[in-house]
This record gives sequence, structure tokens and C-alpha cells, in this order.
Amino acid sequence: MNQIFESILDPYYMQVLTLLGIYIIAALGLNLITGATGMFSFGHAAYFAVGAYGAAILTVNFGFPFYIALVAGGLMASLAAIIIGFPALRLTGDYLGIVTLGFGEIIRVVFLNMKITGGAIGLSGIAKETNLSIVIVLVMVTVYIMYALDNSRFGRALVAIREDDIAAESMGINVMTYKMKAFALGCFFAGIAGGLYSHLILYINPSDFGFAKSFEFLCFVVLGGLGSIPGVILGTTVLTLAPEFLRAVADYRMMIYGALMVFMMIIRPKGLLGDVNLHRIFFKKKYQKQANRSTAAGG
Amino acid sequence: MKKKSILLAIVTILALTLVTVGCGGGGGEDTTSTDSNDEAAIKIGFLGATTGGHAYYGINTLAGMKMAADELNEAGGVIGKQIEIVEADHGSKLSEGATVAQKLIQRDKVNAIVGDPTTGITKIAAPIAEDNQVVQISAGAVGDYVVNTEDGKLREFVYRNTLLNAVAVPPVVKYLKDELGWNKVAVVTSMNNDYSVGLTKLFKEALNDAGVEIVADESIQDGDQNFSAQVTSIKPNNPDGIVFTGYYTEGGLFMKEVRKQGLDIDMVGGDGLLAETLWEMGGEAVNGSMVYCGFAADPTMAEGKTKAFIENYSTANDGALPDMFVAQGYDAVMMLADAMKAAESDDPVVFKEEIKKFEDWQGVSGTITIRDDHEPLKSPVYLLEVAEGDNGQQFKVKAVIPVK
Amino acid sequence: MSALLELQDITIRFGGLTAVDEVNISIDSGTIRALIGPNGAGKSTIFNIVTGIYSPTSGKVLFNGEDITGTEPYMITQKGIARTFQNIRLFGKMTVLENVKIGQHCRTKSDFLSAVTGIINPVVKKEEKEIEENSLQALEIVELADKRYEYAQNLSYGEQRRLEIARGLATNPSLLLLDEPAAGMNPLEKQTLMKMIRKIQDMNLTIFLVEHDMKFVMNLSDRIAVLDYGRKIATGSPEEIQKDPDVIAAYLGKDVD
Amino acid sequence: MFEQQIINGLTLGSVYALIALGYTMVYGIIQLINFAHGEIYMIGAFAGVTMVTMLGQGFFVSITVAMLVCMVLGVVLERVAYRPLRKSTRLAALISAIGASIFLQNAMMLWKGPQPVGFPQVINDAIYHIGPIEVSKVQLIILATSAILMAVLNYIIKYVKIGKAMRAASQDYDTASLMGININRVISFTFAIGSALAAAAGVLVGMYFNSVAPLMGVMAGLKAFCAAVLGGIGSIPGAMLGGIFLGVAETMGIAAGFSTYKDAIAFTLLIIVLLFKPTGLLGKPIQRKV
Repeated sequence: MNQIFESILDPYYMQVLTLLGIYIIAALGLNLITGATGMFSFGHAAYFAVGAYGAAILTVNFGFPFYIALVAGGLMASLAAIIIGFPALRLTGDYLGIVTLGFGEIIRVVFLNMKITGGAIGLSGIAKETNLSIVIVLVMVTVYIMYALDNSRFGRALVAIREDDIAAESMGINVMTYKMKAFALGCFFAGIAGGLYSHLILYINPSDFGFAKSFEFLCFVVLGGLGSIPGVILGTTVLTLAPEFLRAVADYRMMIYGALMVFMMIIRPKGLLGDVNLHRIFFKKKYQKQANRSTAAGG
Repeated sequence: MKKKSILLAIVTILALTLVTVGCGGGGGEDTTSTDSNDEAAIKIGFLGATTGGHAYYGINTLAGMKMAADELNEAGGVIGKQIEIVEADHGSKLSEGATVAQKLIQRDKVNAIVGDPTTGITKIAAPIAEDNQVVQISAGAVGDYVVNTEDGKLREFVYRNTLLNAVAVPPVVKYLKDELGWNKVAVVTSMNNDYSVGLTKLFKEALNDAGVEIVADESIQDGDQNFSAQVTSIKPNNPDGIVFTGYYTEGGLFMKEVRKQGLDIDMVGGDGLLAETLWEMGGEAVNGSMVYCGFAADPTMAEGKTKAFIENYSTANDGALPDMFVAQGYDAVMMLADAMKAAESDDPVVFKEEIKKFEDWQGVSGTITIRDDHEPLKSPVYLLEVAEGDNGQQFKVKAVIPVK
Repeated sequence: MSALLELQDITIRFGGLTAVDEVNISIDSGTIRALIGPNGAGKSTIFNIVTGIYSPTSGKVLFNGEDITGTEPYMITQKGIARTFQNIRLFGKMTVLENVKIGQHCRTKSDFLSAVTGIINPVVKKEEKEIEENSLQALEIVELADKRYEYAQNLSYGEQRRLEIARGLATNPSLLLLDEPAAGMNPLEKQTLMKMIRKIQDMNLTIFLVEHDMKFVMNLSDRIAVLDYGRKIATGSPEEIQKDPDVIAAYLGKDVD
Repeated sequence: MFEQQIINGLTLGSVYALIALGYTMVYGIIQLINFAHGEIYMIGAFAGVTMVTMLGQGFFVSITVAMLVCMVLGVVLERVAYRPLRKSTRLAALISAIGASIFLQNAMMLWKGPQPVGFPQVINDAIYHIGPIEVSKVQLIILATSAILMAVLNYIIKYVKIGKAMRAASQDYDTASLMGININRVISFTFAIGSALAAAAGVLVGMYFNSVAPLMGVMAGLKAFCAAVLGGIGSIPGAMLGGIFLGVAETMGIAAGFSTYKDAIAFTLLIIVLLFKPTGLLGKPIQRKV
């Protein structure tokens, strides 16, 4: 499958698209946490880093096969999320955001001081395993999983928690366990994306996973459209490719990027594809009937 | 349910292909080069940052490259072709480093890349340059696993013209012990700085070999502004000098604290300290501080090529002196030109063989020999000292230590 | 007719304030019990104690004889006690049907693994269909079935009240707590609500009702308990309560002699 | 040794406090985490250094001008990046704040170049000995200026009409506007005061550490925000206490040899406090009405 891509695309696009696919997987993970369940997670890059380092150390130091290391990296990220979730998920709103931001920085500093991660010198010599076809397949799998979750009992419970957690608890949802499951699951995808990242870039350094990267993921999700799968995909695509398009303006690149973010937020506060929901697109006729039914009945 | 998942897959593939088409148009040729981009030109790509934390090194390396390209083009170019510098900025971000390397090779079809001034991004670009058979010369990376891979394989297309710390540290330590009589030293490392962590390792080995005792081992962080705690704990051990392996901002502030707490000892460090910022931060406290590096612009002592280079640069930059990155950026382009002339070809696969044969190659930043492990043996080591000059503080060459 | 729910001298203090003081209430199954009293008498507090949102300083809550004092709210719902809220707490950006489906949550099991394998896993598909049917049934009772795909936040006030009841019904409870269901409704809507509550009672459900509208309470409830400043001052049939001097004093104040 | 660290800690802490006040006041009124506030602190520092180097002004003139420049900048920032999003979700305003901070960082880097700029000696430094402790003149000036500014702020908040309006708005945004308070003017004023304090902090840090860099605002802003939350977001005395507390704790941490974990100290401290007292040291617990 990869040869097809190699023939039509030159490696520069492959590199950009592969990175884009990786960011989409991580952003969809964050969308499950912040978009569906409404929990502010400002430290997403830390779980991305746990996956990146976890998978890389397993393949480099212990000779694990790539796919096993990748899943192991995801599971390690989920484990980290559960450990951090216990204290953090008792808080809500901005306070949860601040605590997750804090834990994100603590994880970065821990990686900076660990021997096995190579500390400040970083970890290099990682084998090149990630290519565009693997990433596209994993993006589609992630999108399918997120879509399936969205329209399941589990997904509905998460959205109920976002809308009103006290009412959700009174309707028999164990809010704490569901928040923990959503957090661990979202971070699992960040871990997988991290594993793919380290086997694409082949050199990882803790400074790359600071809060700047966490905010980057947050921007993908919020700018794309909280809770909307197509929105998050479009948001990630726009914000990852903008720096490439803006290369032509060289020095002004990042300045325009910042201004672009402010501008896009103002014209679309709900995100590019705010309330667009895949489910409603597919079942247009069902919802159409509702529209004319409610107008007819003067509801 | 079946219909839904197919529709879903189509939406995702559609999104991705839409992107490739969009991306194709966007990538665009942006050679802000010295002259028109005719096909006949030899393209040399600049890999570095002009924004973000490492912008300072990038901007200077680029200046040196452009100076060399202009001189070569005025002298009729290389093997009949004009030299063209292709710029790109990765904003000091690791992930963008890989993207820029791919862009230079695939979109701009460069013959060679000069960059990155830092070890991290050089290591990211090296496998990409190696696989695509494009020569990469780093004008700043001093860490390990640049010219060779982690599993010991030598890279055919990746070289550098920097003074390696492993080459420079032993002669410097010998000089400190024999000439300046340092027998007890304090070592200060910036923990979140890979350059500093690596350099401390080398200094400790050289200090032990030379029999110099390490009486204090303190750590700081890049971006720290408050070193009162560390200096207070060094003071009671009264060392003869301080080995500071961090960057210039922290170095200057550290010396300010050392003088504030009444310690009358000097500091020695690597090229991380090499910038006016050292005395802008430290003021007179850094007078007497020593820095070894691969190049130092000292018009009074320089001769031949180096003298001309310094004069040309300072006339073109209203009196400013070129620093090591300008010189090594300049030398990198000149090395590429000489290799192409010797091989009479601008095909990296061909002229890379010539680079391996460099023996006492005379550059503006020193004489360079590429050893058989592809590492550069550069001589001499310039030991500089901060002193009050006519227009304020400047780096003065304290000693020129030949490297055996 | 055994007592479905018993409150045994329930007391709760917030800091120095005693919001509920030694209250004893026992409700027989199948009946409609109302709880009335002036504002701030502690009515909603008692609701919150029964549903586990507050745990009482002292006293016990028995449900079917089982002590459920201080249990987690979501477990109390699983045991069969559903509630509505004084100020409506619906899931605004979810459709009417989805709101009611949440009620079915404690009656179903599939989690994220089964969700993902949902396409091919028959058990999950059957469960989803069941949830859909039960939810539609609940919506039929409150006559909101035709608005099933509308977002809950777009419904009118009366409709939102009825949706909350439907959501409670979907947890197929044995006891339904209604917190001022008739508040803010016009007389016509109150009529339909009364009819609906009677219909619910016929499905042998027990109803525990907090309400201010005396006419509504009087001709709907079987027995009424009256609360004043956190203490129970009277219990009895609607007729007895109307004539009880303490109740009149609590509501209309004593004549100054 | 210990007392010396306390002094260093207090100096650093008072700077964190000045910045933290900006975060707390803005959050108190519109519940917005103004991530671009760190950049305003940086621009204040640059304004100060430009006054000193270009126009050779003394300490007082440059700090006042820096505060004025940043007051205007703060109001413009609110007007452009936050007012349009006042009705939308909090995350939308947050992303706009992040965009604004990226814009300001890179604009400054483009104008003044990426490397740090030296802050010349504006005050001839002298060391005073009080018992075992050595306090430099610059440290005294920082402590004094911060104290004065905080006192002035307290006065404004308590007794001046606009200050009372600010407190009213932070209690209940809508009711305050019903009471005839021009909310937009109050919010602009809050941004102005917060930015002025941050600018002062920037000049003081520039003077104390002789270094001013385009990226200095990033970490300092984040830590000051931690201080604001530590003290109880929304509470002005809380921000002061949180800032001092954080400054001392961080210096103690470095002295105890944890300098490699320096950045993590602030966050660890914050998390511990938040887990036991979710609304911070002085924050008032908000009971969620059911």
C-alpha cells in the first residue's frame, strides 16, 4: 500500500501528511476527553510523550516488535492517565485544566531527569517504522471507534456528564468511573500517536512535549469544533498545514499563525464545524422528518 | 450498520486526499536566493531557525553562508555554475526540523544542506539526508551520533566542520593546569540543555585524566535567573576556578552572582558562552572569564584568509565582528565548493568522496582534517578571555592552543 | 401494604443551621405522598437526602426495608428511586430520545468495548433496540414521542418538565420523586400533568411529590406531610391537613392576640 | 544561608505576585485565563529597557512609561481578542488568548531579535548587611515598589468607585450591569490595572537580572498563574500570598538541590493545595446548589 503513495507523492508531502495523521489521532483522543465529556485537559502532550518514549524505549532497548511496542505505549499512557486521574478528576472546570497542565509539566520534567529517556540529550537511534499507509489505516480505525463510541450507551453517558454531571449521576451513571474511562481512553490514543511520532521523527527530546504542544492539541479540537469528529479532523488539518503554507512569508510565519487563531476563534466561536455531527449527516432523512414534523405540529 | 462505516471511510479518505491536493499548490518554490533560480545553479539549503529559541545561531550561520556564496559567485561560481542559498525556518521545533529537511531535498532539490547549528535537529535531518543521498554539513553541532549512527555505522553523506569538544577539552584542561595552576575546580551544568550535559561529561573525564580535583558539582537550568543558592554552596569549597558548561545568558548571570558573593575566581566554558550577551548579562563580573572555541575574530592576531574574512564581514555589518557560527557557516559553503571543484561535479554522491579526503584544509575558522571516522580534527583551539577593550568589553584571544 | 420508603428521624445541619430536624416519614407503595411547606422548610433538602446527594447528620433512610442512607446517588437510582429537579436539569444538547435513553443507563450493561464491536455483536444490537423501545414507551406516556429528535433545549417549559418525568420513568423505578413538577405551568398544562401522574400511579408506581400549588396537591395526593423550619408539623389526608390548625398557622401566620 | 534564601525568595515572590494579580482580577470578572498576560509582562520589560537604553531615562520614568504602554496594550488586547468572545464558551476565549500570546511573542522577536537584551545598571547597586543577611539595593527597590503598588491597588479596590464596581462585577456580572455599572469600562479598567502591574514586574525583573528576552514571559506567566490559583483565583490578597509563597518555595527548592526540578516545584505545590482546598488558600468555597 505504501508504494502506491510513494509513487504519487514526494516524501515531503508524505512527511507532512503522516505527521498530520498522527496529530489527528491524538486530537480525536483529546476530543473524547474535552469534546464529549467536557473535561478540560491541558496536559495532553504529556501522554503523547509517554507513548512516544514508551514505544521507543521498547523497540530500541528491548527489541520489541513495532506494533506491540506501539500498543504498549498507548497502554502506558492510559496507565499514566489513570494514576493522574485519581487525584485530578475530583476537580472540574478550570481547576481540572490547571491540575492537568501541572501534571503535564511534571511529566516533562521527570523525563528530563530520567536516565533511560536520555534526559536532556534526548533519545535517538529509533528505527523508522511509521509510514503514511499505517497512519491512514490507524486514523480510519480511530475515526470509526470514535464514531461508534459517540453513538453508544458509553458515548451518551459521556455527553450527559458534559451537559449536567449532577443529573447524570442521578440517572444512574457512575460519573467518576466514566470520567476516568474517558480520560484513560483519550490518553490511550495520545499514546498511540506518540509511538507513531517517535518512529517517524527518530529523535525525541522532552522540550518537544511541553505545554506548548498540549495547547496545540487543544487548539486543534476547539478550533475544529468541540465534540464534532469531522470538525476535529478539519481543525487539525488546517492548523498543521498552515505553518507549511505560511513558509512563503518566512519570518512573519508564526506571528500570522497567532493572529489567524484569534481571527478564526472570533468568526467561529463554536469551531469550524461546531455542531456538525456525523450521525445527523448519515441519518439526514430521519432528522428531516423531525424538522417538518415539529414545524407542522407548531412545536 | 454496514453502509455507515463505508460512508465514514470515504469521508476520511476524502479529507486526506483534499489535503494532498491543497498541499501540492501551497508548498511553492520559495528560494529567497541571491540570484534567479535558473536550473543550472548549485543549490545549497540552509537548515536552521530564524524564529524561536535557537534563532540567534541560525541567523548568523545563514549570514556566513550568504557571504561565501556571494564571494564564490563573483569569482565565476563553482564548476561554471552559480551558488544559490535556499532558506527555510523550522522555528526551533523538532517536528518542523524533519519537515524542512524533506522540503529542501524534495521540493527545492538542493545539492547539499548546511545545518542545523544544534545537535538535536542535526540528528533528525541526518537520516533523511543519508537516505536521499544529499550531503549535509553541520556548522554547529558538537554532540555525538551525528556523523555516525547509534549502532556505529558511519554515515556517508553527513559531515561537520565544528571544533568537537572531545578534541578541544583535553588541551584546554592541560593549559588550565600547567599555565594557570588550577588544581581544584567547581563544575556547573545546565541540566535541561543537552549541549551542557554532554560537555560536562567530557570535562569531568579530562579533569580526572589531568589530576584536577572537582570540589563542587552544581546544576542550574536554561532560563534560570537566580543562582544565589548554587553560588552560596560553591563558596565554602574555594575552588581555583569554575567550569561552566551552559549558555551565555546563564553564564553571565552566574558570574555576576559569583562576584556579588565576593568570590574572586574565573570561569571557563565552551562555545555556548560565546556571545556579547555574556557581558551584557554579567557586566564586569565576567572579565577574566575564558571561553574556548573553534574560531575567534581577533583582527590584530588574524592573518591571511581569516583577516580578509573578518574585514569583509565588519565592513558589511557596520563594524560588528563575525562569531563562530558566521565563520563555520562560511567555511561549510567553501568546503562544499572545494569538494565540488575537486570532484568536478555537483552530484553529492560524487563530491562526498572529496570531503573525506580533506587534509589540513585551510578555512577562515581554522585548519580542518576529516579523520577516517568522518569527525573533523580542527586546530587550533582559540582560548579567549573577556577583557575591557577600546569600545567596551570584548573577547580577546588569550592563547592559541594547537591540537595534536 | 408495606412501607416502600421510610425516613427515620432524619436530621441534617449545614454549619450551625439545622435544615431538617428529626423528620419521620413513611410512604406506602402505590400511593401518592405529597410534602408541602413554606419556602426554605427543607423540602428539597429531604429529596437530596433520599437521593444520596446529601448524607444526613443523623437518622436513617430505608427503601424496601434496606438502609440506603448516604449511598452514592447512581446506586440509589439503580435500586429504583428516580427523581426530577426543581430547576430543570436536562441534557440540553442531546435529543429528547437520547435524554430518555440516559434513564435506561442503569438498566443496561454495554461499555466502550462492546460499543466498538457493536456492528457485529448481536447482544449489543439487541440491547440498543430494547433501550430505544423502552425510551419510546416512556415518551408515549408523557406524549412527547413526536418530538424525539428535537434538541432538549429547544422544548417549551412544560414539555421540558414532562421530559424530565419521562427520563425518570425510563429508569423503571418503583418510587418517583417529583420536585415541584407543576411550578410555572398554566392551568391547562397542570391538568394534563395531573392526568399523567395518575396514569403513572396506575402502573403501580409510588410517587413522592413536593409542590406549592395547593389545589394540585389536594386533589392528587393520598396523604400529605407538612414541613415547617425543618420540622414535620402534621401528616394526614388532604382533608385533615386543610383543617389542621398548626398547618394554617405555619402558612397564614398566627393572629396577633 | 537560610535567611539569604528567604530574601531571594521574597524578591522573586513579589514579582510573581505582581503578575498573579493581573490573572486574578481578570479571572475574577470574566472567568478568563488570560494566557497572553505573560507576554504583557515581557513587553513591559522591553518598554523599560528601551526607555533606558534609547532615551537614557532613569528608573522611575522608564517604569511609569512601561506601565502606561502596557495599560494601553492590555485594553486593546481585551477589546480585540476577548470582547467578541464574551458570550461564547470559555475554551474559545482561551484559544484566542493562546493565539494572542503567540502573536505577541513573535512580533517582539521580529522587532527586537531573538536573543536576550541587556538591561543596563539603572541604579548603582550596593549591598546592605542586616545581621547575617545581605540585601542588595535592587532587591530593596523591588520589594518596596511591589509593596507600594499592592497597597495602591488595595486602596483602589476598596475605596475608589471603579474599584467597588470591579468587586461588584466579579461577584455577579449580570446583576452588576443591571445596577448601571458599565461592564465594558470596568473590564477594560481591570485589564489596564493588571497589565500595568505586570509591566512593573517586567521592569523590576529586567533590572534585577539584567536580562530581557522575548520568551521570558512564557514560564514566568505560567508560574504567576499558578500563584494566582494557589492563593485562590479571584481573590486579590490570595494572589499576593500565592506569589510570595511560590517565590520562597521555589528558591528553597533550588537551595535544597532540586534545581533540575525547579519548574515542577511550582506545579507540584499547586496540585497539592488544590487537592485539599480546591478553591486555593484564600478562595471562598462555592457550594454547588442542586
